[in-house]
Formats: sequence, structure tokens, C-alpha cells
Amino acid sequence: MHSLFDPQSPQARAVAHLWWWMLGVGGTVWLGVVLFAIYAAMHPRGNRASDGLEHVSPETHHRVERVVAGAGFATVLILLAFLIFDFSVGHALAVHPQRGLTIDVVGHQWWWEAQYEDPDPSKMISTANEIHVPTGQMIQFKLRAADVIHSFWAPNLNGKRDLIPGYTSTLWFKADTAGVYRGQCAEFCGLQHAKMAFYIIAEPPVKFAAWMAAASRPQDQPTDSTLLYGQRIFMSSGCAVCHSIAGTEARSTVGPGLTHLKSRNTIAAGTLANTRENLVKWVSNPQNVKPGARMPAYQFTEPQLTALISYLETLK
Amino acid sequence: MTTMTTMATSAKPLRPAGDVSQLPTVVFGSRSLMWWSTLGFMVVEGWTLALLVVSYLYLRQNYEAWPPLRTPYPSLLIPTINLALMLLSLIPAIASQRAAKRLDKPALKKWLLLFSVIVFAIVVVRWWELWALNTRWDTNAYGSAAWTIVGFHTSLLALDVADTLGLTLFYFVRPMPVKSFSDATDNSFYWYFTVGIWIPVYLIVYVGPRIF
Amino acid sequence: MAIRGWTLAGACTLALLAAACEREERHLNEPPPKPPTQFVAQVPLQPGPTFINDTSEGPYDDNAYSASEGQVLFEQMNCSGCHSNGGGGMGPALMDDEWSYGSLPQQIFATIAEGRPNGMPSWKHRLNNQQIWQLVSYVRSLSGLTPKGARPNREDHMMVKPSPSQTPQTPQSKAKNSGLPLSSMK
Amino acid sequence: MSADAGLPVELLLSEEAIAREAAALDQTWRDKPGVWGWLTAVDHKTIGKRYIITAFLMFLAGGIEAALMRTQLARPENTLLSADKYNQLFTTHGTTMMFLFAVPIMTAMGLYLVPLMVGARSIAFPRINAFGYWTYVVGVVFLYVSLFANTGPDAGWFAYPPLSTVYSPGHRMDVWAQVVTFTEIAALVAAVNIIVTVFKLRSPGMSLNRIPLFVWAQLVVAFMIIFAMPAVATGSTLMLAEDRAINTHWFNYAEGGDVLLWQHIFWFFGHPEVYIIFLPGLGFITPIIETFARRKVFGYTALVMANVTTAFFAFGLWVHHMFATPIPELGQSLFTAASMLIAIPTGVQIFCWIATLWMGRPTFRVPLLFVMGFFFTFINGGITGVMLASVGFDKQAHDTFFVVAHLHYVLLGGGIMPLFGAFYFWFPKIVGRKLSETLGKWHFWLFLIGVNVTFFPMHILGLEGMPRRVYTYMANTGWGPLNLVATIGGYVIAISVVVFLVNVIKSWVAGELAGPNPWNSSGLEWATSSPPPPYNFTYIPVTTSRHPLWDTSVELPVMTGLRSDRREVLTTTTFDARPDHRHEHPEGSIWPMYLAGTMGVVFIGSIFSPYYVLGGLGLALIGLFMWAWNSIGEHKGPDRVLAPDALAERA
Repeated sequence: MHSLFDPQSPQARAVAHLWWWMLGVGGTVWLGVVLFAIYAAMHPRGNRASDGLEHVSPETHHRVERVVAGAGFATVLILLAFLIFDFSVGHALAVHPQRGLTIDVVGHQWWWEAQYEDPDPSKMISTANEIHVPTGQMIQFKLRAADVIHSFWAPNLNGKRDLIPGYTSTLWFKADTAGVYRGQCAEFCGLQHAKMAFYIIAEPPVKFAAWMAAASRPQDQPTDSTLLYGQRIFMSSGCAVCHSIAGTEARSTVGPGLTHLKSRNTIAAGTLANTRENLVKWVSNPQNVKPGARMPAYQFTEPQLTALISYLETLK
Repeated sequence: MTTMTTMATSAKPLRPAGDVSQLPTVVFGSRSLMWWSTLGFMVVEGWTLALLVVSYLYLRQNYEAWPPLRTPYPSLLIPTINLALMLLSLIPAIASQRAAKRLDKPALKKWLLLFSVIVFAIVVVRWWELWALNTRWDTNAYGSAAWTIVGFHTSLLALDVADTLGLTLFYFVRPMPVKSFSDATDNSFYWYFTVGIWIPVYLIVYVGPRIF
Repeated sequence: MAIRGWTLAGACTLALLAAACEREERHLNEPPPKPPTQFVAQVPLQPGPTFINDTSEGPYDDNAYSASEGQVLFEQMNCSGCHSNGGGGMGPALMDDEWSYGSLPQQIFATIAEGRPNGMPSWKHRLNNQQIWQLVSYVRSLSGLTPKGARPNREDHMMVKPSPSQTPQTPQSKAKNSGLPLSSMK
Repeated sequence: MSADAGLPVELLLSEEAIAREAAALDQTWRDKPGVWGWLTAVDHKTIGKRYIITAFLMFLAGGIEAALMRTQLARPENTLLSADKYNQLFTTHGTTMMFLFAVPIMTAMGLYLVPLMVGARSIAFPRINAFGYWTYVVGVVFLYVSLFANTGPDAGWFAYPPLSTVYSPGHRMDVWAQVVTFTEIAALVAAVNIIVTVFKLRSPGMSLNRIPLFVWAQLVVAFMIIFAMPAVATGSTLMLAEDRAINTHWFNYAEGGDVLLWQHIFWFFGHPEVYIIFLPGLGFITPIIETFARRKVFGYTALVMANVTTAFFAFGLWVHHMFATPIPELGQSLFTAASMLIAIPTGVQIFCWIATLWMGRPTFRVPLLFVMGFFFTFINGGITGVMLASVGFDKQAHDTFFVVAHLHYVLLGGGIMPLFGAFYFWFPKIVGRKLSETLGKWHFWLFLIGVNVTFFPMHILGLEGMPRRVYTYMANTGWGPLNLVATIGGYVIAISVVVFLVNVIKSWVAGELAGPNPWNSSGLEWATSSPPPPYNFTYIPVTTSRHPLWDTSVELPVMTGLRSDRREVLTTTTFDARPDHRHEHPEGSIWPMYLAGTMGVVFIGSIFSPYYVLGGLGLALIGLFMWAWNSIGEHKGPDRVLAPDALAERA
């Protein structure tokens, strides 16, 4: 589910193809040279002369010269073949989609913000760490960094691209098959570089459209008193300072948006499965799970925590 | 630990093939070891400066205007005066090198003294030359690059000035062996480099912003 | 004599190392430092310093990581909206040595936690104690009140002010209006 | 030995004459005894030996860090090391291995061996050599004191801003920037020293086409250092340190700076750095193969040209570390082509060595075993290197464990395997006793197995998506088993190094005595006793071929006439090595060490306050003054300025 060996897009497939080919040729070369070195060492051609050194006849010397020259020539040919193959793959990968779905990805220490571009800014959908894409269509990513350099990499779909402060870089791919593909930050970005994963969720266009519709819906005001209590805690004890929930007054973009939190499979940038126990674990002390993450620990009483988690669990 | 003999025990009998006792012990220019180490130092420092200049031009691409908006041009007056002083200093540099090669100690002392005065003046003027950049290192990347380039050259300058002043002092306060004449020529050799490399830097850092 | 010299040198080295250790410590998963004990009841509604007994250093004054986290929070909580990178605007400047409510760590903690009249909101329900202490360390670093090695470097922003690490050291006594300890007011 | 094939005995230098000369030279060249003598030593062999030992200690330190990291990664979500500790460890591991072990030990081998191999009394600048060593020691001590004071650098040995600037509070990355400064100075000083030694102090008759291949490798590497190290000096000592300390904006995009500038500058140094590490490694191989195959190397000229072209290409590859950054596609293609081209000279070298083995009759002593280990591992690293040159594949494999595997195969295979071989080969020369052959074989096989068990699984881990520099990973990634295998392999490497250490200690104390030329090898370093005396050679040997000890079958021709009452070396002309003049070398001195100390004040102090820099420079000035003053005072006349017209070159 997270591997170069299982390509799920034309881009990743081209590279995987290149890889297997290079592995075959490179492995043969390695085996050939090593076996030949062992053979040469085991079957020496020299004859000990009076000076205590080994000498060979001029014919043998000539033959060895030809073998060495031939090996050098073969090296050049193989490299040339590699180069041509690589350029053709590179050329295929460089075909830039001029239009289509564009997703802005911003790398933060240590989570991913994703925004679906739309001509109408009010229709832009913002989500975090899990990016839904339709299959069978080219998707373009515009990548920016909010703090340090990160690198966006989902090996099943395409190679990585660095997110660099001051630059916007682009990446594109077309997912062939529906599935959930793991990706991870590949450029060292500080304390929690290891726990900065994301998921690409490729769905058939119909399903994707349904997701889009769901994702753009704001949350309704809860009616249940426990849930109202949970919402009040969310708004008043610091959660809303960083997180947003569409349809409420929480609008901050400092941390990941939580509007449809429960529609995600994982929390904390792919670190924990999105279950109630894990939510409790995370909210009561994120520093236990991801030391250094920017979300602090809060002191909640038992009823407060229960109400808050219950409220979060309604964010479908 | 080793208890081996310290005498050289050769693997083979030794056959004398030549005698070197009549070779000179003092040589000048590329025959001397110091000349080569000076050259090595020059390559290292020159290359560092070149990399800084390349970085300066690389950062140039990030700006529409150069110097950036609201940053004044560098002044030209003081840098040009200092450039003239540097060119002027070549006279005692060349003269002291020639005197040293002639093993002419009185002439060497005279020229070294003049050389010292001029290089000292150059370092003093360099202080105002830094401020003639008319920006600060922490204003923007342009300022950082310009200050670092001129500052780095200043460190080369200071090193050479210390060398020249020290050499002059030595010549005036103590007997000097013949081989120190060779050191005096290498001192001038390094000074040509310091001045020579400044000319492109001057053109790029002080004149350049008016052009590109 | 020589032995004592070595002991002294050793002790100094250890002290130096200990100082470096605290400066470099990343206070991650640990209980936050306690808030000042008595400020809650004593916040006056009129301008003026909070009178407190505790003039000790802030828990994170000498901690580079916390000051830097404070810098991040300062940005994320939009403190610059009023304090404009510490240069002042709607709110008072933070990089000079004028302090309306005192410059002691506990006083600044009180200011951030409880808020002040004329616009400074209370943050105690939005930030936890650790975060407030991080902000205290950063705010104090802006005017050079914390040790130099612990102050943050410049940010990747337009150059509007020298970074805290470039601010000259301000001795605590020089900071004006730095509320005297309660005991000396009697 | 009788003289039946050579000259009559009366034309040879008599035993008494040699002993008299040797005693006088010993008096002149020996460093002073006692603690003071230890601190003031300038003998290139003394300094070289210390350099090798210090650098090897750094290998052990880096190895311990690696073992800790491997233990942490042995299973998913391990809690042995916190993220904070792990980041300090992997940064220190990289910095130690690259800057404090690999480059210094390779130059140290050169500083010890090059003067002996070219038949010189000493290195060109013995005091500057001592200064370089002490500067390096300051860097070593500084990094490790910092690490134990919780100030170990933690933004990677590549220190990408803005993580290394704005997002690295405290002094951790300042430490990194200045540790790099010390190693730059030490490496540059060593490089100039080696270049001038090779250019000016070669034995008469050692024209360019007779220079031993190890010396060629060292010469080429010295030139690479001269052009590569200033880049990292520009980057770390100037730009990075300035951005951190005085608010400059080199890497602040909001004020016109550029973080990619750092990557260009750093890799312009960083890629040649790899070749700086393994070209000397390749240099070790030729004499080992020649000696144990009992055959002169096949394709001397090709091997020299391969060294030179590798060095040139090495400066044209740096962008292949930046394929994932937004830089133009066309530029990337050029760097791909260059990265593949560099495989050609390396391939040619390997083919020449195999041909030499083929045409000789190899006996598999430990040094040659390590060369075979080199073939086995290095070629693997070379091939994955060619793969990584491809932009498309690199975008997948970049910054993953695949690259970790690749670089360790290249550096352990191309650098450390030959280095261990070199240790076994030259240990008798340096210490006078041979290393144990049995323990050596244990060392070799454990090391070979350990390296492959550790690093081979990492290829697969990388392709399965495991990024580099992670302190842990989730169980559901499935990376656990292969990581466990790699960790076990890491322990095998550790055991092999312990075996080596035991071997060194045992053999140093009670190894088999070596004699001047234990392997019956061909280079000039084997023409003198083991260990060599402080003056290296009683008489300067004359070189008549590429293999002096093999070709001058009975006697060794030598030059007489250098003074023995002062430290005099014979300089020769740069190209054809004709005797040119006699140069007086300096005595031992404390000022190199003092000056290195002042460099410590300047650069470490620069982290804290500019006043330390000024104070340190003032102290340095005093040191320079005293250094110069003393060397003039020690001068022993008389000097001779002009050469007599005809010095018959009878060599």
C-alpha cells in the first residue's frame, strides 16, 4: 500500500518499469564483474620470472588489453542505453496537465493542509492529511511550505516533490485504480518528521463527487445537551484557537481543519487510526503520541473530555 | 610498543648516484616551497571569493531592481580612492620584490616601509569603504551579499597587511637571514593577488548595481 | 593547590555544561511549569504593575526551544495584529524597555493570562500554562531581558526589526516600571 | 647481500658511513623527548599517526551512534531514543563520519605515506601540518563536548535552511557550522601540504609518469579539496553562521534570499566530498594488488587519467542531489548525463585491477581479501549510483533508505574496505610489526557479511517507501522485519571492528616483526626501516622507474650531500624531478598548537560574541609573530643563493 513495487498510475508505472529494467541490467553487470574478478583471481595467467614477478606472453597481454577495452566499451553502451531510456521516461513524466483538478498542498510542521481550487473562493474545500482524488483523471498539486522544507511523496502514484519556502512546485499524476495510498514527508523537517504521513484516497469520479459534496457541507448545530457542552468546550478551551469547523465560529487555520474529522481514517497526520479511544488519547495529551507536535496538552475533567470527544465524533 | 632501532635499515645496499651539497639553499619564485603554499592559499581564498560573487549574482535573479527598491546605490568616491591607493601600492610592492631579488637590503627596507604605510592606509580607508555600500548586512539579501564579499576581502587584506607590517618590523629590529629575501618576494606576490582580485569585486559590488 | 585548581576548573566546566543543557533542552512531554501562585486575585483593573512577591526568573527564560516556540505562537495567535512584531501599533511596543504592567516573568504571565484593559484579551482559557510561559520567554527576549543564547534568531519575514538575538542585553533593573516586589512596597 | 650482479662493493656506501650519517641525522631530526616534545612534535609520521588514531576514534564514535540508531529502528515505534536524541545522533553520525573520520583519515594516510612514497625527508610544511592536526582536534573535542551538553547538532549533516536557521533554536546548529569550519581548515592545510610535497619534494628521477598511483590519488584528491572545501566554507562558515548570528538574509526568501542557494553551494562541495573519500581508497588498491599478485599494474596511464577525469566530473554532478526541487528540467538532464558518465572512469579502473589480478598470481593475504570485498560491495553501490542518476527513478528513491543503502555501499565498499586493507598492508611499516593474519580473516569475513546484511535490506525498505532520517515508523508500514535484519547486520559490523581492535592491540605489543619490506613490495616507503626513522631516509633515494624496489634489482641509487646538522630536504623540479635546491626545514614548535587553540577561540567564540573573535584574532597574531620570529632565530646558516653552473645529474 506504500511502495514503488505496486504502481497505480501511469507515472509510477513508467518509473517502476525503468527500475525493473535497470535492476536486471545492473544486477547482470554486478554479477558479471564480480564473477569475473573471482575467476581472474582463481585462474591467473602469469608466470614467475627470475625477477620474482609474474609475466605474461605478449599475446596474452594483448588479449587482456582487448578484454579490458571491450569491457570499457560495453560500459559506455550500457550507460548510453540507460540514458536514452531515462530521458524517454523523464519526457513522459514531464507532460504537464494544463487543466483539471488542482489541489494546493501546504506542508506544515508536521501535517499536510490540502485545498481544492475552485474559481469561486467560497467553494474551496479545505482538508488535512487525507486527500481524496478521482481516478482516471490527471490531478495537479501545487506545493508550498509554511515553515521548513518538506517533500510530498506517495510512491504508488508518483515520485516526490520538495515543498520549499519561497517556491511553489508542482506535481501531477493520474490514479488508475481506486484505493488508499499512503504517502509520507521525505525531507527531514524536524522533530516529528517521522510522523508526517498522509493518504491519497482515489475513488471513482462518482464517489469522489459525492465526497466533494459532503466535504463542502458545513456542520449543523448539535441539539443534544452533551454535544452542546462538548462544542462549548471546543470553542472556549483553546481548540478553536487553532482548528476550524465550518458552520461554527471556529475559523482558525493554524492547525488542521476538523469540519469532517470523522470522515477521515486516521488522525495526527497518519499516526493513529481514527477511533474513539485514539481521539481520547490524542486530545488528552498529544505529546504522548507525537512529542514536539504544536498541539498542547489540556487538563480536561472526565465529563469535559467525554463531551468534547462525543462532539468531535459527530463531525462526519 | 616499538623497541625497533631508529637507524634506517635499508632493504638494499645503497649506491651513491649524485651529490647535492653544491645546490643553493635560497631560491625565488616557483622554485621555492613558500611560493607554492602562497599560491595554494591564493587559490583557496580566490575561489571562496568567486563563490561569493556567484552567490551575489544568483540572488540578483530574485529582484526586479538591483539594488532593491528603497536601497541607495553604493557610493563610488571612497571605493575609487581606495582602488587608486591599491594600484599605487603596487609600486612599492614591485620595487621591494626587485630589491629582495637583488639581495639589496637597504633598498628593500626603504620600499617595505613605504609599502607598509600605504597598505595600512588602505585598511583604514576600507572601514569607510564598507559603509559606502550604503546598506546594512541585515537589511536584505543584497546587503548581506555585498557586505560578506567586501568583508571577506577585508580579511584577506588584513592578513596581508599584518604580513607586510610584520616583515617590515623584522627587517628593522633584527638581523635577517638571506632566505628571508625570498619571503619578501612572496609577500609582494600575495599582494598582487589581493589587489588583482579586488578589481573585479570593485566592479561588481560598487559599479555593478548601476549597470545591472 | 593544583588539585584545587583542577577541581575549580572541573566545577566551572560542569556548570557551563549544565547551563548549556538547560538552554538546549526541548521541553516536550512534561507537565507545564506552574503559573505564578498569587497573581489571580491581584490583577488590578487600572494600569500599573501587578505586585507580586516572586521576582524569580521565568521557567523558560533560559530555554532556547521554548522561546522559539513562543515566537511561533506569537505569530500563530496573531499577536502581531496589535503588537506588530513587537514594534507596537494598537497595542504597546514590546521591544523597548517601557512596561505598563511590569517586565517580570510573572507579571507578563499575568498580563497574557488575564488580559489588560483597552484591548489585551485574556488567553488563559485558550493557551495552556506551558504555552503562556513560552510566550513570556519570547516577549522578554524581544527587549533583551533573557540570556542572549536562548533568544530566537531572525524569522523568514520582511526585515522590520532586529531579531531578539541581536537586541542588546537589558539588565532587569533597567527595565522601567518593572513592578517592585510587594515586600519592598510596604 | 652480495654485489655480484651490481657494482663492486667499494663503490657502495659502507655500513659505517651509513651508520655515521644516520646517527647525525637522528640527532637533527628527532622531536624533543617528554611532554614538551609531544606537544611540539612536527614529524609528519608522528602527526600522521596521531591523525590516523584520532580519526579512527571518530569512526568508533560514529559507529556507536549508528549502533544506537539501528537499535532504535530494530522494531516499529521503539522508544529507546526520543526524536530529539535521534535527530542529534543521526546528525552527529553524518557529521562525524564525513567530516571527522573519512576525510581526515584519508588525508592522514596521505600525510604519513606520501613523503615516504616520494622519497622525501619530510612533508613540505611540517609545522603547518601540525597546525592542521591540532585544528582538527579542536573540532573533534568541540563536537563531542557539545553532544554531551545536549547541544549536538540536530538538523542533519546537510543542514538545509530554514530548518538549520530559523527553526533551530539555541546553539546546536552553530556547533555544526563551526565544527565544519575546523575540518575545512585542517583539510585545506593538508591538501596544500600534499600538493607541494608531491610537486617539489619527489625523489630525483621521479618524473610525473613514475609517481606511484596512491600518490596520484592523493594529489588529485588534494586538488579536489582545494576546490570543494571553500564551497562549504562559503556556505557554513559565512552564510549559515551569518544568518544565524547577525541576521543576514542569505536564505530568507522574504528579503530576496534563497534556500536553494544553500543546496547548490552545499552539494557543490558535498558531491566531490564523496570522491574525496573514495579516491584515496581506490589509491590503496593498486599497491595492494601489485604486491599480492606479484605483478606491475595493468594500465598505469589509464588509471591516472581515470583519477583525473573522475575529479573533473565530480564537480559537475551536484544537482543530482536536488532533482526533487523545482529546478529546470533541461539542467536536470545534463546532470543525469554527467552522473552516468562518471561511472566510466571508475569502471576502467576496476577492469584494470581485475586484469592485473588475472595476469599475476594472487596470494590471498588479508589486504587482498579486502580488495576483493571492495569489488563485491563497491560495484553494487556504483550501479545503484547510476540508477539514482536517472531523474525519474531518483524522484522515487531520493531521501529514502535506498539512498542510505547506496551511499553506505559506496563509502564502506569504496572507502572503508580498501582502508582496512591499507591498515593491514602498511601497519608493519608504521608500527614495525605485522597484524595477525588469522584475526584479520575473521575481521574481513565478519565485516563483509555485516555490511551486506545491514545495508542490502535497506534498498528494499527504501523502495517500499521508508524515508531517511525517521526516528521511528508505524507497525502498519510493514518495515519491521527488514529493519530487524539490518540491525542484526549492524551488530555484526560492530563485532568485526572489535576483532580488528583486538588485532591491533595484540599485534602492536607482540606482533611478528616486519623488517623493512615484509611484503616484498615495490614502493620507496619500503626502502627504509619499519618504522621509518625521523628523517625517513639516510640518503635520498633516486627513482629510475615506477617500481623502484622491483627494478633496481640489487642496489638502490641514492643522493648524497644533504647536510645532516640541520633539517635539510632536497627539492626537485615539478615535472621531471631534477634536483633543484636544498630547503631548510623547521624544528619542532609549540606555536602550531597555540595557533590552533586561537582558531578555537575565534570560531567557537563567534557563536557567543564578536569580542571573542577579535580577542582570538589578536592572540592568533601574537602566535603568528612568534612563529615567524622563532623560525628566523632557529635558522642555521650559511645560505647559498646561486647554484654552481653545472651540477651533473648523474641519476
